[in-house]
Amino acid sequence: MMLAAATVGLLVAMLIVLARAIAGPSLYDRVLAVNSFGTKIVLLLAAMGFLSGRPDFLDIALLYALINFIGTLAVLKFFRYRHLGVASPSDGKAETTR
Amino acid sequence: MSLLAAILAGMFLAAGAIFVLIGSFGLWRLPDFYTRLHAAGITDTLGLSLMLVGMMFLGGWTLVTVKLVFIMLLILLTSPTATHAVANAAYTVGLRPFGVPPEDLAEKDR
Amino acid sequence: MLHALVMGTSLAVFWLLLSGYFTSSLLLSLGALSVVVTVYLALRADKHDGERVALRVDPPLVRYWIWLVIEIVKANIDVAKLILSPTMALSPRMVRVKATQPTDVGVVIYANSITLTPGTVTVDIDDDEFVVHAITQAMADGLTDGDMGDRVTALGAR
Amino acid sequence: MELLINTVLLGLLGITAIAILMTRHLFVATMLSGGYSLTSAALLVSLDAVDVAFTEAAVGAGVSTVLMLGTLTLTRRREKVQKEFRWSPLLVVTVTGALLIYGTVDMPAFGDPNAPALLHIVPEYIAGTRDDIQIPNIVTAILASYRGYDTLGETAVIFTAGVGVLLLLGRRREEDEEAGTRRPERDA
Repeated sequence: MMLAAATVGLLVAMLIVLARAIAGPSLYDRVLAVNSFGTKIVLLLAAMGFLSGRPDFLDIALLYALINFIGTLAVLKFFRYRHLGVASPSDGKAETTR
Repeated sequence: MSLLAAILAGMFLAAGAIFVLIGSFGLWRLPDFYTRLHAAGITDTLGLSLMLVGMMFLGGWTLVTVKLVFIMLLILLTSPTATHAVANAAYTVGLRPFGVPPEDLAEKDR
Repeated sequence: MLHALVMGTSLAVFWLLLSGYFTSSLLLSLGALSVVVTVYLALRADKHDGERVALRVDPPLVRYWIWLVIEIVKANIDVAKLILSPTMALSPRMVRVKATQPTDVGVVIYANSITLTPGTVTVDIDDDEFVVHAITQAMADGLTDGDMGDRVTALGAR
Repeated sequence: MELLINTVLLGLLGITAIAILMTRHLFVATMLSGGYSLTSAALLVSLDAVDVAFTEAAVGAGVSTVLMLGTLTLTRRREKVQKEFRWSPLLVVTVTGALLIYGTVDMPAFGDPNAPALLHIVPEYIAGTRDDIQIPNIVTAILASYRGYDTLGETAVIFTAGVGVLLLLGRRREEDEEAGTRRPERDA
């Protein structure tokens, strides 16, 4: 019962965060929102596993937690160095805030 | 599942969901990127941990609980790194924080 | 050699816990193969960069974790109150905090602890100084009095 | 409950897709499509297609975000604004869409146990997996053993595509090094 209520809460939270991801205004707000969205998806997957009575689905939640982290780091590496290869410090300031 | 475990699970889940909601609400309400970082932190630490602990009570002493512990440790270890990376990227390009007194900022950002 | 053994054992335990297959001989042998390959790759990587980060769990670290969890809960409630209050009395600050930890691991633990606590986020690191964004004046003051830093230093992280 | 989750997730997908269409900023589109992959994988889990969800999470949210970022380093950050409206692409898309929808009319209903695909060989697979292959997961057994050559071919195609992408992206980097420092773009 409480699990269902918590799931509804998660879904509402996801809507709010998605609104922030779309509204921006800066790129960093969007990265933060998508990262936070990912955390909520992990929780939602775990909750869905319990709701359907098959908690084995947690494997996917675990995979998500990993992917979400790696994805965020890749995005930020791209921000700071402008490419995904070897970092060159001179490129760090090329990005403006929007 | 004993009644006590069910009640504990319900309490933890409810508290976690409330914190997740507050964090998301803060992400929407707070005025700028740097303050929103803190709201995202609420979701990532207390909201997430409380909900996962609640699910551990649902799972009982099984491999499910072990996996939940792994998920929790993984997120608690990686989320500060991700948060720092976003904050650092924004700071490096000189995104200006809202409401910070000017003497706090480095020369170039004033 | 000991390093490889410890790593192999913990990987095997990890595999068993995640998969939950304890009986099928085919799956167990495949799991063992993957453990061996992983250890081999990790040892090769060790030779390449020579950096090993050992996992250490001892009473001082556990005590620090418990203290940190309590701090995080307190900070969470403070920030949650701030978000829900109708006026949102923010007084954001950027403060500089000295990291007194002698080792890299200590500095990382300190910086991550600051970030993990809502209300304070490590924004930049110059040598041994952190630039920290705090959401209120009180949070900034709580950080600059150096309690957390002293505790991390006292861990004596190698 | 399940209905509610599915509805909200579908709604999120719709909102994200429209937001991706509306934005002219390619980086924002990349970020949002990462979120889109995460959501659609959650939807696949709730449809019980766990293996597809696994792939969607790893490929959709992980690899393709990185690939799109890699592409963004080679191109501009903003979509070019099309000045005049052109009818021919709209016509092509509409006709193709209509044909696809027409095609689905003949398909069996969603989850129909009497669908032709489920009657012919699947019962044999389900009955045989435990003794023939001795792997607990039927999907894995079908993909890696019964249809092993199929999977090998698919993997070869994906590997080739990956190598191709790496060659394209890698060549650009060497050119950069020859050209020295790059001019910073300010169009973000």
